[in-house]
This record gives sequence, structure tokens and C-alpha cells, in this order.
Amino acid sequence: MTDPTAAEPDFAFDDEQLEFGRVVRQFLGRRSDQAEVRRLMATGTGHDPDVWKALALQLGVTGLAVPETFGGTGRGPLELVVVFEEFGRALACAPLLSTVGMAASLLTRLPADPAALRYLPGIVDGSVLGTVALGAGSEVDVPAAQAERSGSGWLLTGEATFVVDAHVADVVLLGAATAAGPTLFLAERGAAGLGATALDTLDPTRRLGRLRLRETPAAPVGEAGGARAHLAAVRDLAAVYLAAEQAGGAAFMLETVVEYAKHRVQFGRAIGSFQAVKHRCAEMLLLVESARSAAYHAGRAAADGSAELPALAALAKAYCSDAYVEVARASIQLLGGLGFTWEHPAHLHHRRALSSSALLGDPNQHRERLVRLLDGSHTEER
Amino acid sequence: MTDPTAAEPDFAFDDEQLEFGRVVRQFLGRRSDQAEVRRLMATGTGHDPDVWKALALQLGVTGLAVPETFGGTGRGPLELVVVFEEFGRALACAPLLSTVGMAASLLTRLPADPAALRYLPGIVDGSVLGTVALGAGSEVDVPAAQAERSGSGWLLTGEATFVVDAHVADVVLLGAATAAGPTLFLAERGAAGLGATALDTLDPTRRLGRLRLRETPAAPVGEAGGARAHLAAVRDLAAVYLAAEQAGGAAFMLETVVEYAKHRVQFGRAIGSFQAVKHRCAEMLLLVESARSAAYHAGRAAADGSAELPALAALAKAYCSDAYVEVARASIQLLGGLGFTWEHPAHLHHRRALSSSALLGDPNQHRERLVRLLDGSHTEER
Amino acid sequence: MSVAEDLDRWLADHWDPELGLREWRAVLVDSGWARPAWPGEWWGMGLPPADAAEAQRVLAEAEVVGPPSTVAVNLVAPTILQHGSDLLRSTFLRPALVGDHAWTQLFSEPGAGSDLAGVTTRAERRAELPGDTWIVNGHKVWNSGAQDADHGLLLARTDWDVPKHRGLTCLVVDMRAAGVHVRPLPQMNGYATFSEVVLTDVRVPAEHVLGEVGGGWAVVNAMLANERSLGAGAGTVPVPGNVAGRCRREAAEEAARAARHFSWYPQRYGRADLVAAARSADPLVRQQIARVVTLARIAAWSAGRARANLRLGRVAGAEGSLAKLMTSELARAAAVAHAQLAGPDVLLGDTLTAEILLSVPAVSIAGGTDEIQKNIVAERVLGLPKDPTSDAHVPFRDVRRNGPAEPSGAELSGAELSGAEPSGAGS
Amino acid sequence: MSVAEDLDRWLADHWDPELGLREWRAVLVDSGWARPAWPGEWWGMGLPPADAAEAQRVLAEAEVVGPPSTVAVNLVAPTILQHGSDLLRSTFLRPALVGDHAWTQLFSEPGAGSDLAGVTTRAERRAELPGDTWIVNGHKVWNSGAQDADHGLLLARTDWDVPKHRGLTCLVVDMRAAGVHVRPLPQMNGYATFSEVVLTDVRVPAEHVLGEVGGGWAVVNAMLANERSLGAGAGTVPVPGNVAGRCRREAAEEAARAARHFSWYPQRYGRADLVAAARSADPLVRQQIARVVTLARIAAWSAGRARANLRLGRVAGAEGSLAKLMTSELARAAAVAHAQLAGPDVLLGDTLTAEILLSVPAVSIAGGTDEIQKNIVAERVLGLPKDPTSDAHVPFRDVRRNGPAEPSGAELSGAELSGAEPSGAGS
Repeated sequence: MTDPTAAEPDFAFDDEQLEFGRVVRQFLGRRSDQAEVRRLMATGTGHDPDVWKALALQLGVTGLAVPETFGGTGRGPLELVVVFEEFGRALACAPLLSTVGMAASLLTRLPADPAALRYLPGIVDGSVLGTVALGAGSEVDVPAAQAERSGSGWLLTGEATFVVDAHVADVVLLGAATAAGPTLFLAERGAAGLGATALDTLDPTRRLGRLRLRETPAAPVGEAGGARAHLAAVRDLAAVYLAAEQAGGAAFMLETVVEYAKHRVQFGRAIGSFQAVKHRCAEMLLLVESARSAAYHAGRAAADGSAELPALAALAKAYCSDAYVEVARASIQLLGGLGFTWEHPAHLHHRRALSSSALLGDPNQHRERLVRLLDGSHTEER
Repeated sequence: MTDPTAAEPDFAFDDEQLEFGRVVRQFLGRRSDQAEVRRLMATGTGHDPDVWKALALQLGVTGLAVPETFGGTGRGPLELVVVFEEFGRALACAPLLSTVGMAASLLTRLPADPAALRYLPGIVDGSVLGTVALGAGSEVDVPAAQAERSGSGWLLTGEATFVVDAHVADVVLLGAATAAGPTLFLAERGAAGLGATALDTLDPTRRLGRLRLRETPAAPVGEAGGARAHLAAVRDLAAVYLAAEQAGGAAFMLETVVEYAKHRVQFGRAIGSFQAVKHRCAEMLLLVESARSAAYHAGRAAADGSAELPALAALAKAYCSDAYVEVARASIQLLGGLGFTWEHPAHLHHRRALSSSALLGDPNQHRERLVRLLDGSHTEER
Repeated sequence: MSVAEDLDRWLADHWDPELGLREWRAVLVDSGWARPAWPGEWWGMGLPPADAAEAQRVLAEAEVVGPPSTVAVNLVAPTILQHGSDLLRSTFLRPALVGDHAWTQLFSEPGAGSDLAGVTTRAERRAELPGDTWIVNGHKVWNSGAQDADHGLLLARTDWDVPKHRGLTCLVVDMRAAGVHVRPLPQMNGYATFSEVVLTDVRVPAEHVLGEVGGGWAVVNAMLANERSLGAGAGTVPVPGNVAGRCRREAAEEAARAARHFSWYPQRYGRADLVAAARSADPLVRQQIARVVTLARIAAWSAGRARANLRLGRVAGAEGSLAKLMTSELARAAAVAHAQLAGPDVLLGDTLTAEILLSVPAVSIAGGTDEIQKNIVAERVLGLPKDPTSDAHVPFRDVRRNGPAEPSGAELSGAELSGAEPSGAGS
Repeated sequence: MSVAEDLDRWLADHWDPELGLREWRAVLVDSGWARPAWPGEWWGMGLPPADAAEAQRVLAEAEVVGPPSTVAVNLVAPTILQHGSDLLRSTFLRPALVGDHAWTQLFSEPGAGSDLAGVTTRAERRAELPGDTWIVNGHKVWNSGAQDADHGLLLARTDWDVPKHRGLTCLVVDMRAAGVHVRPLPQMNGYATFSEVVLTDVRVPAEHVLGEVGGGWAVVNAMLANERSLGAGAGTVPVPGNVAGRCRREAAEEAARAARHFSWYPQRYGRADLVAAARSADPLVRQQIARVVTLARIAAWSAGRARANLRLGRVAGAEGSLAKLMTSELARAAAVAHAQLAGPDVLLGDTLTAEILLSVPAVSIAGGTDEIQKNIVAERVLGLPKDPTSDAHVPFRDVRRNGPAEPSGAELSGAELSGAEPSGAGS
């Protein structure tokens, strides 16, 4: 990471990956069009369980990065990058980030733990939803709770907020303080003393919640005192997936605006023939393609198990956050009054862009992390 | 300063001030045109002593902010803002910032000190050049030297760099450590152990030097231990004048580019009819007019002896620095290849803009100062 | 005797804070003191501007309730006074000032936003119909207060064979007439301040043409100029908040009713006041606070400089457009600062921060986009040449334009998004 | 037998690092191994591209000296091979490859920068003069290496009565001919890499027309395409730095001589490598370092993605233009970082930081301004409509253009500012 001009192998998605992206796009076009997004964002759960089942069973989206042992296909993070980009385009309302991006990522890191065998197959077949309490910042939130022994088990007490899809998660993973240090625990939905409230969020297409644990029975997962490294790794993966989602959202907005600029006539000309519009669109394309490059290469680092992953995840999350916000903002401007209506999808992307930029740490935080990782002066959690 | 939306009295220069600006512009047009700037920037002293004499005696530029007691007209900082704006337009090579903006400002604060009577009349009539060792940052550089008693006098040892016009200054004012705290001292050109070397500077139209003092005899000025407050006050005034100079330079570049864009034809049209050029020029005008507003109002605070001066000086220096750099950069871009030539004045403004942005503290430092002053948490030097 | 003495004496005789609002306004308006600069025959006193300003000051100091601050009073009434026939003046001026009539502008269309002169709402004269009538068909958007309006000031195309600016006519439309359909148009921030209005075979009597047939562009420009001059500080007597008296109370209630759709208006400017008062230990956030404070101060100074120069009789450039660009930049910078100050709480939906972030995009669109302002600044102040292509000199019939087949709401643009706002709602 | 074995055997027989540079190059060029993909009759071997690449690899691994990396070899020679008559090929190809002839491009003019097809240098055919001669008059700028050039490839207008792109012709000009006046054109950073060239009644023999009369635009585009493809990694055998042998030493000296005017070229890209290696305790500077590292990584990834897609046979958009925009943005960000890292030392004149700050402005101008690249991206990738005004379809005589009376040097624009650069000088 010290020489940014050092040669790296050229990378582009292969035909199979591109084809998979098209399949996902078509599926979402059928099952999660704009009207459906509008409908779901007004419901309590915020997603359609039947669509989720179909995504799991027909497209195998839930098992892409889960080993075959647990029912997945073991394709890996790059294929998930493809999926997240498509979900970002469509603003699809589904527990993808929480269940697949976070919970499955975490359990997959612990193949020997009984929790992996117990929950991963259910996640893969779409019957189990999960989430991880990572906290809202770029540094993982451990411990989120205090753990105390109770007979042969553990009871957790504490609170975690901005937990993605907390309101529907069947299993919740979080770090809690023990004598051995912060340790991972898993609590099941409905456990005693476990409360999950959905927050009123800026982005109605992604649900965040607050978890409250009061002497809630929970099972330790992974090695005692090992929470920090696992959570940091999941934070990096989730940041990469978010970056891909952001790139997809930005690409959709750009395409929408370009289409509009080709057909919208003012002063007797298509507005896209005015340099002010034309150049702004060119700048947006540069942002979109750059965001894609960043997300894809961070995904590649994840797929390769590269030591650069933390740095590239920070880089991608920072860049893609800014790019999506800027593209959404520019799109609204170019759409004029239309872009300011509730009716047009622009504002949903604007909300998503602002929210995703803050989720898991804002761009400033990630840039600071990136430089610390460059310095080598950063005590990473792993 | 806490409510930025609070009403303030409307302010614009009066007709007399505008007329004075026109007189200065005409004078510089005659005596300091572009050919003359090119000639002077290649000389050793970097200015024309005859022109300086004329500025002092014919236009009274040197005495604008000096009380009548010392030969000046006592008009005050606002008139100097007018002059600095014109000097910035013309890139006039002259010891205005050092002698008038700094040394005269400092001595004028100490009317009871013998140094004021001894040197101010010479500064006003153009026979004495002076400077103040303020350091290059936004926080004043005290002490720049160590002072030791020697009989009835003092000997100074130390070093100060980035001192404006150090190579031609007849008198140098600087802070030096004494038992009573940092105290102002004045050393005369030619004093034993005083060396001044001109630095090779990015901006050839303004000279900076390094001062070396080795047991150099120097006279204390003002109260013992009082250096910090005086130097901070001069720093604020000099920052306001620099801001005005920056606004003037930016205005000149914009006018140059607009003239070019009206007449330069490409693709069968004046390039100024292309929105890419047109909008960039409009953005530059906003920067120029905003820079003027900032410099004028900081000048007004200086003229009024307002407690807001430190904050407004920081605000103006930060904004005008960024505005000038951006306008110079955009101008070069719009001028195309022509703007990249040595022959065109654009690069001299680019050099001046980059340098002035760093001199007396860069925009980031001044913004931080501004917020600290807003906070009230900043222990200002006065 | 001075104007102030005159007015003081009149107030002593007539002003009673315990009067009903409507009753008091009728007294005030009929006396001429509500609009003393207007001509004597039209509810004014024909006073010179300086005297009228003095009267205004006296009324303000005494906290006397004046006409409401509405589209009707601030925008429509001066336009009718300037351009209207005596019939229109006698019909509409007094009810507007008294507060009996509410008005809305019917200018922008889905296909005509930045290019307002490109409206395609069609008005056809049918002299054969009873009373000499115009038939109007078209689709208007960004109409503020249309739901509650009694009358609409409509910009329609009446001649398709002349260049675009010359085929337009202003008509006064009865918003309760058959064929007028008003639909709220919710915005991204969840408010529904504006409506769209579909007009289907709406009948307008010929005497309700405002200004000349074919002279609508001049009328609209006069109205927009009134709107801009309001921004420079003119206006009506402020409505006091916490003072005593039935009349003031009713006026405050009326203002609150009018403002309920506009409570987000201050937020679209970014609320620099809150940023300036905020504190942060993060050096990056501190930089952003400094930027916001800087832009806010400079915006105020530049506006003051423009006012001072105007008072000194110096020629004005396009200060309004420059100020609008600065307002946009300030609002954007402030939104960034709010997001940074909120930290993770920016994820929440029911906060003032959220309302700011979702309202700021309006400021660079409404009332003429930033792009339009830059054209104005570059051409009028800097003298840069206009775009060589222009549709301004060919018959409108031959101008390429957005098709009528476009779906409702899918082709809007926001030249008129600003509309008029109750005083105090903007900043 | 494979190409590599063939070449290995040939090298074993002929390659001697102790040969003189010119002597060795003559052997290499005459053997066909210098340009094995070229046709056999023109100093090549007619090998398919894959075999030629293999030969290139073998030569590079053995550190065998090849033709110089010059305008003559990289740009002019392929253009002459493609468009030139047999006379031009036989006259100019071998001396270029051997390193005997230096060339310069004579394209841009003071009045034709971004609008290169608007050149007004005039070439008139005078069949009555001895040997059928063209007479050239005009003013060229941004000519790199013109002082040392033997020949210039000139773009001139030969027909003023057809649209601009169709009245242009390419001519080979003897730079030592009477009437050719070369003047260095110092840049803002103090270097004088470029010249301007004034041509006054310069005679060019008719057989020195390159391509068709009236077909100059195609020739120039082919040449600029060669220039762009070089950026994608094609090129000649690199000249080793510290290796033994007279031949290599002389080649290195030759390269150093050629590079002396170009030492600032890496600086114009902003030297992101130095920013990435820098450290700072200031959180604001750290943000800027992160931005530079981010842009540099992304620029490399996007370039790699374009190459990978090309290899996979996927249709390319305007990746070159996007990459150039990214390069500009990166250079600007890096310049800001350098200034911040330098602190007050940015005030000094003789530093690498200063050279970076004074060179970076070139990158968004040279080789097509950012504005031109944005047009290309918007029109070719996004499919946005072209500007409706265009001078491309009227006789050039009727096109408005910059007057000939404009002073020397006062009307330059930088489409050609990049020119060609010795390999290794750019990055």
C-alpha cells in the first residue's frame, strides 16, 4: 500500500459474474420495482419475506459466500459485490446487508463453532435472518454489553443502536465484556430481556434498530476474548458491500438523469446539449466508474484474503460514500423541480446516500483509518 | 460573532475612497506596468526606489495609517485596503506589506515610544524601509531571538525566516526573549552581527528573507514583555491587507480571462459563449466579489478598532487565499496553453496566490483560529 | 403637519387592538394608511415613498396589524394595480388587502421550468360564448397555496405564431370554476407546500385578462420583480407574536395557518445560525463550521454592499443572482456541517438535521436554478456572449418542445418552486 | 522454430554491446528485428502481432538497445508507414529508426488549440515552380523538440472553400529550409520544452505531401491515435540505465540528452508517489494524503479495468478521456497535498514542491483540455446530444475565427502541449 503507482494485475468481472449481475437485475426488476419499493418502505417489516425466500432459493444470493458445508456455494465476496451493486441500483428493501453481509460473514469465519452449523444453513435457505451489532462508527463497537455467567450459560445486559434490521433478526451477534476480554455472543429473537425497536430513519428503505438486553441469555461464539478481530473483519466486509451498493445507486441515478437530459427540452433544445448539463454528467460518470473500481478492487482484496483489505475497505467506503452523495445531489439539481418531488426516486437515493455515508463510519473517519493503515501506526483490531 | 445572520450596517466604499483607488491604479499603470514588473522581479532589490518615493510623496501611500504627528494623514486601514487591492491587481513590486502593512502598523501602536518618532517620519516620506519578523504561520513567532543585556543596551542572537523584504529593510522589528517575557526590539540595518539573505521564492514579485542575529545591538520597543500582543495585532492587520491584495489579484485575473473569452474564437464561436467557460467565469465573479466583501469588512473592523478584528482577519485571510488560488487556477485553465506560458501574467498571479495563501498562515490555520475565537476558548495573544 | 403626526392622530382615533381582525383591516384599508403610496382612488393616499416608509415605521412601532403577508397582497395586488384594468382593480385589490381573497400563481408547467416563457397552457378566445370568454386548457405545477386559493394568476399561450415571449397572456382564473383540478404535490422532505393544477376547458371572462393580450410576459416579469424586491426588505407590517388584543391574536392565528405548509422554509437555507452556535472537538468539523460562518458573514456583507451601492446611486449588476448563488453555496456547506455535527444521528429521520438535509436541495433549484443564475451573471455582469442558439426569435409553433404526451408529474422543473412565502417563514 | 529461438540465434550472431550505437542500430534495423510487425519491404518482417510482441519481450530481457523513443520513431514513422508514399517511406523510415533524423509535430497554432481543425497555416500549390512546389505561410506553437528537429510534420489548410476538416493537408517540412524560424516558448515553470515556429514562404516539394491532399485530418488523427496507444504501454525497447557496453552507454546518453527539456514531466502528474510516502500529524493534511492515495489507486484500477475489458473483447467507451480527467483530478489533489505538506516552505522557489505546483496546471490543458474531454465523455459514452451550433458543415472561409493580426504568443491554446515525450519522462 505504500506505492500507489505500483503495478497491480488488471481486473474486470468475468462473463459469468456479469451474467449473474444481469440475472439479479432482472429478478429485482420483476420483484422489486419502484412501486414495490414504495410499498415495502411503508410496511412494518420493511421487506417481503417471499421475495427473500426467492432470492435465497432461486438465486442463491444468501449462500454466495457461505461454504458448501453449510449449504452455500462458496463463491465468495466478489459475487456478493455484484449482488450489492444491483441491490443498490434498485434500492431493494431486503435484509441483505444484515443477514448476508454481516451475520453470514461472521459465522463463516467460525466454521468450527457450533453456531455456524446451527444457523448458516437457515440463513442460506432464507429461513433465518441475522444481524451483527457493529455500531455506527468506523471503529467497531465492543463491548456492546456486559456478559455474566449464569450457571452453564451467560446473561447479557447492555444496549446497541443503529443495528441493521434489528427488528426482524432471528439471531443477533454482538460483542460483550467478559473476564477474558470482549467476546462474541449470539442471542436469539425472543430471548428473555431482549428488546428490539425500529428507529425512525432518514432512509426508509433500510431499517435500523436499537437493541436492549437485560439479563438476556446468549451463547458465546468463537474464542473467548476474540470479539474485536471478528467484528473488525465483518466491519471491513460490510463496508466493501456498502461501497458496492453505493456505486450501484450512483450508477442508477446517473442513468436516470442522462435519460432525462436526452429528452427534456428547454429553450428549444434537449437540456443534455447544454454544456452545464453535459459536463456535470461527465463528472458524474467519472465518479460512478471510479466508485465501481474502488468497490470491485476492495471486493477482490476480500476475495483474495489480502492483508490490504482493511485499507481498501476504508478507501472504498470513503470514496463511494462521497461519490454517491455527490451524484445524488447533482442528479436532483439536474432534474430540477422534478428531482425535489416525493414522487421521483431521486430523493430515495439521496436519503440512502446520506445514510450509507454515515453507516459504519463516515468518509472522514475512513480516510483517517486509511492513513493510519498506511502509516503502519494504527493498531488494527486483528 | 456568534450569530452570523445578525444584521450589520451596510457598507461600501465612499466616493472619495473609490477615487483614491482610481488614482493609485492610474499611477501603477504608468509606473508599474507588466513590463516593469517583469524587469523589477529580476533585480536584486526587487523594487524601484524612485517609484516608492513617488508613492510616498505624491500619493501619500506610506502615511495613510500614520497619525499626523508623525507626518502621516491618519486616514486609517480602510484606505490602505484600497491601496493593497490595487497593488494586488498590478502585482506591484514594492515594500508595501513590510514597511507600511507591518512596520508602520507596529510603530503606530506605540506612539509614546521614541522609536515611533525616530522612524515613522522616515517611513512616511519614503526614506526608511522597515519590516517585522512575524514568522510564516498564523501564530506569531515569538520569541524569534534571545536578548541579553550588555551595559545599557541589549544584544540579540537568533534567527527569523520568511521575513518580508528583510533584504532591504532599514529597520527590523522582532520579538526576543527577556526575563520579563518576549519583548519587542528594533535593529537597524548594518548593525553588528545582523545578516539578511534573500530567499529564492516561488513568487518573484515579493521578496522574503532570512535574518540572522549574532549579538546584534538592538533597542527595546514598547513595554517589557509586551511583544506578543503587538505582534498579534500587526499579524491581524497584515492579514487583512494581504486579503485585500488577494482580492485585487483575483479581480485582475478574472477581468483578463473574461476579456480573452469574449474575443478568443474556437469552433466558430467566442469561447465565452460556451457554458463551460461562462459558468466558470460566473463562479469566479462570485469568488472575487465575496473576497472583496471579506477584505473590506475586515478592513472596516480594523478601522473601527473592533474586537472582532482577529476573527474577521482570520476569516478574510482564509477566504481570500482560497479564492485567489482558485481564480488563478481557473484562469490558467480557461486561457489554455497561453495561460501556461511564462509570457502571460497568469503564472505570476498563480505564484503570488500560492505564496500569499501560505504567508502569515494558511487557510486551514486561519479557519481553526476563527472557530477558536468563536468558541471563546482561544487564548488570543492580546 | 408631518405624516407621522397625521398617522398618530388617526391611530389614536381608530386603532383598537380589541377589534376583530377583518373589521379592523377594513377600517385601515379604507383609510388609505394600509398602502399610503398607492393612488388615492385605489385605497392609497398618493404619498411619496419616503412618507410611505415613515408611515410604515409608525405602524410597525405601534405594532398595528396590517394586511396579511400573502401572495395576494405582496405579489398579485401590486401587479393588478400596475397592469390591471379598473374593473380588475376595483374587484380584487380591496379583498386582497383585507385578507378575504387568497391567490396562487399559475406559471410553471411540467414542460416549462427554467424556460418559463415556453409554457404551453392554451387559452383560446371564444367571442361567441356568452360574455366574451377564454377557454383554458393546460397543466401547471409548483403552485403554492393552490388548495386554499380563491383566484389564480395564470400565464397562458394565446398566440402560437409569434416568438415565445410575445404570445403569452395573463388571465385571472377563478379557482372554484369548473374544470380546475388541484392536486397536492408532495416534496422530498415530506411536506406538500405546492400543488399541481390541471385546467380543463376552464372558462375565463375576457375582462379578466390582466395587461395586454400577448403582453403576459411583461406582467409576469413585473410580478417576479415584486417578488425579488420583497427579498430586499420591503413588506407589510409584521404580525406581533405575544402581544395583547383580539386583533393581533387573530392576525397571529391567520399567519400561523398560512405558515403551516412553510415551516421547512428556513431549513432550506441550511440554518447557518445553528452551525455557528455549534461546537466540536473534531478539527475537520471545525473547518466546516468555519466555512459556514465565513460564507454566512460574506453573504450578509455582500447584500449590504449591494444595498449601500444602490443607495449611493451606483449602477447595479446582477447582485440578486450572485446573492442567490451564494445562498446555494452556503446552504450546501451548512448541510454538510449539520451532517458532520450529527454524527451517526444523521441516520435518524425525525430530526431537524434530516429536515435541513432534505430541504437544502430546493434552494439551488427554486426561483431559477443555479445554472440559470450563472448565465445571468456571466451575460449581464461580465458581458459574455449569449449562447448562439436561441429559440427566442422563431414562431413558437416551430420551437422544439416537450411533448404533451408526457405523464403527469414526470416532467417538472422548478422555476417557480420558491413561490411566495409568508414573511418570517424564510430567512 | 519459434520467434524467440530465431531471434536468440540472430542475437547470438550479431548483438555486441561494445558496438557503436549508430552501427548497431543499422544492423538491427536492417535485419527487420527492430520492427518485426512491419512489412518485409519496409524494414520489417511481416510477423503477426503476437510474434512481434514476443520478439519485443526477448529484446527487452536481453537488454538489447533498440530504436530511440522519439517523436520520429513513436509517432511519425508509423504514420508515414501507414499513409506515406513509397518515396516518403524509403526516405524517412530508416533514418528515423536508426536515430539519424529528429522530427517535430507542427499542428497547433495560436488561433487553433482545442479546435485543431481550425488551423489557418496556408499551403498553396505552385505547379509552375521548379519541381512542383507548395508555399507555406503560418504560425505554429507548442512544438516540442523543434529546435533540434530535422523535419516537421505540418498540418496546413489547402482548401478554404470546403468544411474545416476537409481542407487540410499534411506536409513534411525541412526544418532547415529558408523561411522556417524557431523560437523557444518558455513555460510558467521556467522550462522551455516547446517552441513556436513561424513559416514564411517556405517551399515544400509536392512529393512531400503525406497522405491525400485534403486528407490531412485523417493523417493527424492516425498520429494522435498512435500517441494515445503509446500511453497504453506499446513502445520500443527500454534503454537500460546502469548496464555495461558502449552501445548501451551511448543510448543512455542519447536518451538523457533528449530528456533534458522534459525533466518536469513527472511533476505535472502531481507525484502521488511522494504524497503516499509522506507522513503528517495534522488531521487535515492526513485527509488530503488519503484523498491522493485513493485517487491514485482508483486511477490505476480503472486503467486496469479498461485493459482487462479490452482483452475480453468488450466494447470500449471513452476510457482514455475518463482516465485523463482522473489524471487531472489526481494531479490537482496531489498539488494541494504537497503545498500542505511543505508548510511555509511552499514559499520557496527552488524546490520539487514548487516544480510540482507550477507543472500540474499543464495536465488539464495539454493533449485536450478537461473541458474537451468532458464533451467527449458526455457525447460518446453517455450519448448526450452535441452542441447544436457547429462550424463543421460550412465552408471554412465563412467560419468566424481569430484574426491573423493577433500578436505572436498572445493567442495560444494547448491542444498539443503534451506532444510526445521520451519514454520514462512521463509516468
